[in-house]
Amino acid sequence: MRKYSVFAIAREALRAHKGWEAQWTSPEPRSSYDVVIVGAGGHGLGAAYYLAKEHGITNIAVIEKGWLGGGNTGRNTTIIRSNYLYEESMDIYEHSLKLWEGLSQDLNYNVMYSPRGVMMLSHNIHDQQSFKRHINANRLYGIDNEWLTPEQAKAFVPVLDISKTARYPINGAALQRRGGTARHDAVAWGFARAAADRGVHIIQNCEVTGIRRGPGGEVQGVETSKGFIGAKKIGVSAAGHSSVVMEMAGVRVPLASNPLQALVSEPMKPIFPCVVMSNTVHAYISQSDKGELVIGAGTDQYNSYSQTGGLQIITHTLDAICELFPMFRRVKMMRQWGGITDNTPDRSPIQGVTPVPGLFVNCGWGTGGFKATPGSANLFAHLIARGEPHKLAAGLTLDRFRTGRLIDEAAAAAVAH
Amino acid sequence: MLLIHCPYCEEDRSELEFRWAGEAHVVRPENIAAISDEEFAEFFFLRNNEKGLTYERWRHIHGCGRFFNAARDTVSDRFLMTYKAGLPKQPVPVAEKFAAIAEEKSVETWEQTEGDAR
Amino acid sequence: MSASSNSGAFRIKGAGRLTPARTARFTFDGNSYTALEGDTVASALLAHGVHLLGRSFKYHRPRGILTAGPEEPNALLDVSRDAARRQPNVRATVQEVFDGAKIASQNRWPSLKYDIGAVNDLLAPFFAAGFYYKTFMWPKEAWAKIYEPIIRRSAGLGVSPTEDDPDHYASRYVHCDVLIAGAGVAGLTAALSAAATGKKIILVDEQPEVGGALHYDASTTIDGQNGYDWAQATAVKLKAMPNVTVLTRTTVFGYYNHGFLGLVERVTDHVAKPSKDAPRERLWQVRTSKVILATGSIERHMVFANNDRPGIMLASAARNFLNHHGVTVGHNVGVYTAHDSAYEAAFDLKRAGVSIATIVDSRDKPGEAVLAEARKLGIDVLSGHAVVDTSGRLRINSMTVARNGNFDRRKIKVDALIVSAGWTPSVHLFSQSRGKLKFDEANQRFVPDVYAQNSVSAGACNGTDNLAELIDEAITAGGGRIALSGENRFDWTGGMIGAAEGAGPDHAVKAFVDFQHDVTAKDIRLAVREGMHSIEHIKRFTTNGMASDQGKLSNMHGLAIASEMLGRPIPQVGLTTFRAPYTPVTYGTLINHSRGELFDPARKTPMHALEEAEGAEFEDVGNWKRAWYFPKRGEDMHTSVSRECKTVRDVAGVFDASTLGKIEVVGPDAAAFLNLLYTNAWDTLKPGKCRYGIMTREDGFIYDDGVVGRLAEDRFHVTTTTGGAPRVLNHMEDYLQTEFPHLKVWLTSTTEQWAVIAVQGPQAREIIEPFVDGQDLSNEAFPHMSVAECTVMGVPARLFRVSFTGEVGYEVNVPADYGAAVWKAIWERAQSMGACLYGTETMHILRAEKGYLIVGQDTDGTVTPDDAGYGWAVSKKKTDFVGIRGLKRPDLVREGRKQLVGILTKDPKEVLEEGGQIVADPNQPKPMTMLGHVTSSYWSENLGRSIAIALVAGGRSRMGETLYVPMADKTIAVEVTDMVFFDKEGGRING
Amino acid sequence: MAELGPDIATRSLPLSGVHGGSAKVRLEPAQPAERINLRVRAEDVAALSAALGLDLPVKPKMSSSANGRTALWVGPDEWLVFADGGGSIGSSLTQAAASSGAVHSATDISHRNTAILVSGPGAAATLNAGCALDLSLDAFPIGACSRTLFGKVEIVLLRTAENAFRVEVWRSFSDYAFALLAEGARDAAL
Ligand SMILES: Cc1cc2nc3c(=O)[nH]c(=O)nc-3n(C[C@H](O)[C@H](O)[C@H](O)COP(=O)(O)OP(=O)(O)OC[C@H]3O[C@@H](n4cnc5c(N)ncnc54)[C@H](O)[C@@H]3O)c2cc1C
Ligand SMILES: NC(=O)c1ccc[n+]([C@@H]2O[C@H](COP(=O)([O-])OP(=O)(O)OC[C@H]3O[C@@H](n4cnc5c(N)ncnc54)[C@H](O)[C@@H]3O)[C@@H](O)[C@H]2O)c1
Ligand SMILES: Cc1cc2nc3c(=O)[nH]c(=O)nc-3n(C[C@H](O)[C@H](O)[C@H](O)COP(=O)(O)O)c2cc1C
Ligand SMILES: [Zn+2]
Repeated sequence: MRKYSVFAIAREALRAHKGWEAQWTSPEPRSSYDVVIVGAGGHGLGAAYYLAKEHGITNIAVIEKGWLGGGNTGRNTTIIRSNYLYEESMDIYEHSLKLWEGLSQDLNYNVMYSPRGVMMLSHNIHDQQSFKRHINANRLYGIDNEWLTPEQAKAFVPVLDISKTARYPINGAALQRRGGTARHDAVAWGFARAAADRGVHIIQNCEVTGIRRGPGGEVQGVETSKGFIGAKKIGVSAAGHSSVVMEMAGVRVPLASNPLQALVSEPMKPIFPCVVMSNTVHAYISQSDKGELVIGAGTDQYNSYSQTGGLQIITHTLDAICELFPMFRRVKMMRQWGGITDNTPDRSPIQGVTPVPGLFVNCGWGTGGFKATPGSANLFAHLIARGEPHKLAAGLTLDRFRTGRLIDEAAAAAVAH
Repeated sequence: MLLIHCPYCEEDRSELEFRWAGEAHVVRPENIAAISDEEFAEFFFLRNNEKGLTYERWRHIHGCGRFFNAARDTVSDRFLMTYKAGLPKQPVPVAEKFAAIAEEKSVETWEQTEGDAR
Repeated sequence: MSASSNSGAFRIKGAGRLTPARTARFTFDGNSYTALEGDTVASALLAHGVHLLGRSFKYHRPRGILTAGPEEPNALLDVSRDAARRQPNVRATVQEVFDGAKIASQNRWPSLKYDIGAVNDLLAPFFAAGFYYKTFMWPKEAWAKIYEPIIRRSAGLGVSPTEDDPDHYASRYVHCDVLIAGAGVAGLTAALSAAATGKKIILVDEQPEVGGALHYDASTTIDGQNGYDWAQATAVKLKAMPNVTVLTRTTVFGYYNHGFLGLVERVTDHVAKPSKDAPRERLWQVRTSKVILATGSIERHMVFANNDRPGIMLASAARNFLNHHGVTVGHNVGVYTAHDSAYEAAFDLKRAGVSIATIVDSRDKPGEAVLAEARKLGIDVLSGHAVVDTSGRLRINSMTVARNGNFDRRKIKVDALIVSAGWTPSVHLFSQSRGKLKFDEANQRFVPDVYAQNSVSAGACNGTDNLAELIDEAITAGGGRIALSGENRFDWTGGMIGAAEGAGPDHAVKAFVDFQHDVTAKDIRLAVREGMHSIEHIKRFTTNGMASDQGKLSNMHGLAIASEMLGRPIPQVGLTTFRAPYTPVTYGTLINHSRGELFDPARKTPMHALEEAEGAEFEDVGNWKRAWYFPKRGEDMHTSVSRECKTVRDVAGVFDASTLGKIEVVGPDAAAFLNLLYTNAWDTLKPGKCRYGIMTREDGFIYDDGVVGRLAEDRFHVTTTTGGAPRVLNHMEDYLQTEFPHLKVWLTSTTEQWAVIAVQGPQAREIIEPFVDGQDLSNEAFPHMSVAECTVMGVPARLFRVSFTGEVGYEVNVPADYGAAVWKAIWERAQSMGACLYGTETMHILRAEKGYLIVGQDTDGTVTPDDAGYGWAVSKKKTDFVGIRGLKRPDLVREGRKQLVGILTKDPKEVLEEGGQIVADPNQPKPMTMLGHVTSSYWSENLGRSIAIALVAGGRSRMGETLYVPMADKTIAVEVTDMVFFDKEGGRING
Repeated sequence: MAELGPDIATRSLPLSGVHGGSAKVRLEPAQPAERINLRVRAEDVAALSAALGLDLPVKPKMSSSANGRTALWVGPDEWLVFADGGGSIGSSLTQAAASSGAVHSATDISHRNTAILVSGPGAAATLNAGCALDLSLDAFPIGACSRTLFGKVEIVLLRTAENAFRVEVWRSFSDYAFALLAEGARDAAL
């Protein structure tokens, strides 16, 4: 595939950009593949890419019921960070963050990973205790995360209100400077293009409706809206619908699908330099390179597969945003939307083998799996290729719900995003 | 914001007054102390998470305070009925069921099935 | 034509509905202008011949006014009353002029006329859609350090407000039977019809007055009257009906689940001097049984080369400015259309004395009636022609015309060009309600098909063109029986979507599809070439439809161009999803009252004011404000807390414990119920006694804790943590109602019934004794862990002998209204005896000295009772309690779990950081293996050294071991110890 | 002990001294009242009614009053009962309930709650600033009551007249409730 570069653009500029080739193709499915991945989100496409790149498996189809990147990959607030608490989490998110740092070059696609810093606001002593627990754990693990005084926080984000009279005054903040954002669509497209370039078939508008199993219970392929497609191995990476797809193979996974909403403001000149999150008042916000404030709202309380949710969730979030940044009261919401996240009981993902031979699962990333995209995809590829988890993902198994060895980041009072 | 019929208040009320309380008809084993780890995991963690007709519990927490059950379509978010706690799983009225199925199809635009605006 | 008044040279005498005498003054980019009341900023500026209003996002192209409504993509301005009341990105076509308005253009530097950013226009060949994905990757660090900052600098249109918004916003919940969105002919008719049924109706329109298309459409007669006049008369009639509410300047911005809609009413933005009490905007949250959608349709522009110059606008907009505001958009106006409606604009202009350069119609066969009329009025019509280019730097001065398929071009001088590609039904709200559209092939438009909620569409939004049909449809929608007739002079035909002649597939010209984001036809084609075959990909790759107008004009054109490129019919390409809001809504409105003290209730105890008077500093615990410490003059936190700690142990201290959750558990099965909900046993507890209880969830992890007092056989007074109170009650209710409904027991929250004054310390008994009646306080009669109902200062009280400090302690519970008085009296006496007031910080330290745990600080959701050293509180005898099985799971009974232990720094002066991580070998490489973390850490004045509690893997088997807490700047050696640091024998509590 | 001041503690009310409203709405704290949260099973309702001297309403959203006492249906086995003039000490309501002899729970919440009276032609609109209930006279007639949400706090609402409501609210939420009512009242007067 033609390399993207400023020279290529210059050349194309001279001929009205008529020479660009398709970033990915839309092939007819073959009758069978070595690996079928269900779900063309960042995780699924990435897994296909790394299978091809690092494990030499290229006879792969990524099957997507809608359009690639149209799931949560295309509707998230793009916060990237790795300053989680538990070792299992630090392992995978830091692995991911390291991949983010070179992803544009690796894919030859500018995914606009922008390490502008992710700042989490502390409003009370409990927050402070929890953040310092994270900061110390991160430091001993080799992950950057630092404590800021309110004044330091304000210096970093000048629009922050640090007055003592605020309803929940800010008593400090944790800052991960390497944290930041990336361009969500570019991540899906970049992986799609690089995977397609290595021979991966991306089959869109094709819904997986069943998983066919052989006499020994092993997978044989998937039933789809375009017919049966054989597969030696199947990797399920169908965020939001993971339990629905897994059920097709008779595997129950502990998941709840909930709408999670987000919204953007009208575009404005840059005023907001990084990502700010507050757990106590429930808000997170950044400003995109186009100028909109990108704001993550909460999860609706009920299970749902509709990518929409209640207005009260939005207003609740905006309450908090305007309390932290009172000047934004006159800013306007331009669009709101929702995505379906699948959440595990301990809010940590599940990636591992399943009781069904040949069936692998990557799910439960809930409200926070965008940041994990390259890392999760990379380790999922390893899992599928080798049939056993990479050591960095070894703790994410399904079995933990039987043994009770949960990875409960939420219980440790962190936010998930 | 949903509109929910409370079977105790006998009235439709705003979702604001309610708290969702998980899947309905998950029975706490009588002999809970004696069940296996697998059975416990099943009881405590595994839920159906249906796409389509689901049975779930709600609490009218800022109203009459009662827990009750509901049948809802998780694709359209439409309630098919609600009924009091303690009653066994109720069959969905037939007419409602058809409406739900018809709706499930028409609502698919929200599931980004492209090129399907009819 | 001559300047008719100082309200603008382009104001036409006798035209329009505004009153010449009622003027208002405003400034635009520093120049002062006079407007008429009822002008929008757009009409007022046009009246003065000002067309250049802004610069586009990417190429900084000069832009003017394209529309006369909320769909405006170009004319976005900064409007302010004063420095704090400044609003960016205001649509000039919606904002009404008010006297004193200060208005400025955006996205230009140094000035609107000379904008440096316009070089981007020249560099446009490099800036094709999505170019940034292909470059800026080398060197690796440069993206974040160089490229992105440059890109960001050019982001955005308006400038964000920088001051706190002084305006306020209101909110109203309302219910009705029928909500009607839109008050054009269809909405008004539906309202008349629905109102006749006696139902409760709300009719909403976003414009200042009702009438919709009748604002411009001067050739419609209804009920024998001029349409606009009929509309106003109808509004008056509707408003007089008790069952009807008419809301104007109100936008239905969202149609959500189950008949719930969000409306925003603009209350004062058009008023020169708003009353202080009036909100700027009001949010209406409507729950309705039925919705009638009568939102009309939106005219589309034509897509051709350089179709974006100031002076080019929609035909209906020009007609609106003329017929409603009395303003002409030019003196020599060209028309480019594919639809009959633009002819009517030309006719009206012509009749008003404006010269019409020519009507260029891309169709070979325009509607016959309009052609005939054009001929009659002496207007040239070039059918089968196209406008293939325009010129004029800051304003159009000519259009280039060519016959379709022909290369001969002809320049025609114009000072304005009005365009129409036809009409797009406004199906936004219908789609938001999750309705499904179908494609009307004949008219090339999407119209409502399958409804997902109880709603119905009527009028132009339903694709109904014929007025008589429209009225019938609206009457039916309303459900009433009324008679009404109406007539349009012309029946419109025509329309096209996609790129027009000259901007077709082989042309590299800039033919704008989406103005605000500078998306051109060729950008869309490029996207398809690059493999973006889904309309959703095309949208995101080109950003078509993603600007603040959300594609109201551009979506259909974009779709058609994509469809042509893909060789797939339009319905198979599909539309992108319409989402709320219909037009942007301020956060201020969405949150309305939820700001400042109404953002989140700050809960205060009955003694709060007295504590404040004593100099208390407060901390937030959940919603509560709790006294944190009580510094005396000159004391910092450390000295204050050290003093408090010592005083409590030496004399006594008084502490406000009111925020602790309290639940009254009453009924014959109360003990049986608590047996199931707590890990310990309750039937053995005698009335008059208390016990510390631990609550787990089914999973066996500690959920909450607290002291439970048994007041009578069938009555328990349960306490919970401050933050845990609501969820514990919910958890209990859940089990009571759904798992154990056979139990005769009831729960009532009494947290706020009681003010709780804790008095702790060696002198505690002496302090409270004189106030207490009806209970002997001696150790024998009222030992540690007793509870009694008695009177305190003459009021009924519940007295607990409990201690969270390890000292003799009492918790005096009095009915909350008496809390302040009793507190005051006790404190006066305590103070005279040398006691102190203490806050939560001292409470935390004193309990840590005794090794008492705080749920939520020393435990998180992963700690079992045994981990916490409270294995004794888990009954071995009970056959059931919530958590009994979860506790036995493999990982919960495994060796080496993290356990709570005490840790002491080798250097007694060193105070550990809470959250510090503990390792066995501080010299190991990263990532280190961590054994646990410090959960609580304090300076203990009583012990003269620091103390800490930590969760440590295998902690209880490590007694005496040296471990390390590596910090950023040093490594601190610690020793694992018992958790009780003070009064290990525990004698003081019984003193 | 004379130096301790009065033997009997004086009472301070949560909203003492506040007042507010607008041209169309009057807001005032209600007099202190005695209140219980009453819980009884259906079979014992009659006994409690007799003991309290008023018919406990058994239909949702209904209230009843007699002998200076008012009972609000809050849930199928739950009533909020209040009696005016609860300034005195001791709970006549719990005692009366106890005299029924039936199994029940009567818990004193006289001080947990406080009440705000909202009256005037804009009363319903004032409440609808933060309350999602349909307060039209059809849906919420005189005597109707319900536990519900007002902004971010829970209240029990009772309509005492066409243009008058009683808002029962937990004391620590009463400042919030009053302030939000004041905002609503200001808007309702426009
Ligand atoms: C509003 C919102 C905000 C968020 N904010 C953040 C954030 O700031 N930071 C962060 O790290 N994470 C965030 N997340 C979470 C993050 O978006 C997800 O965890 C992540 O994108 C999941 O990626 P994925 O590739 O696994 O899933 P997806 O991108 O959802 O891909 C799954 C794909 O599977 C397809 N699929 C499903 N069923 C089938 C089937 N039967 N057949 C074929 N295909 C199927 C779907 O159509 C979908 O395209 C947010 C999520 C949302 C909704
Ligand atoms: N001459 C012809 O052949 C012909 C053909 C088609 C239409 N028309 C004319 O077009 C008109 C169609 O009437 P109609 O009533 O269907 O449409 P309309 O455009 O007259 O009215 C729609 C109204 O809805 C309002 N609106 C739209 N979205 C809204 C929202 N979200 N919130 C609040 N208000 C909103 C608009 O402000 C407008 O006033 C008629 O006057 C008809 O004569 C004429
Ligand atoms: C980070 C981010 C930024 C976005 N910015 C915009 C924007 O500027 N304009 C816009 O219309 N939508 C924006 N969107 C929202 C998308 O238009 C769309 O709503 C979202 O991808 C969900 O898809 P759907 O609404 O088609 O279901 C943004 C989405 C994300 C995730
Ligand atoms: Zn109810």
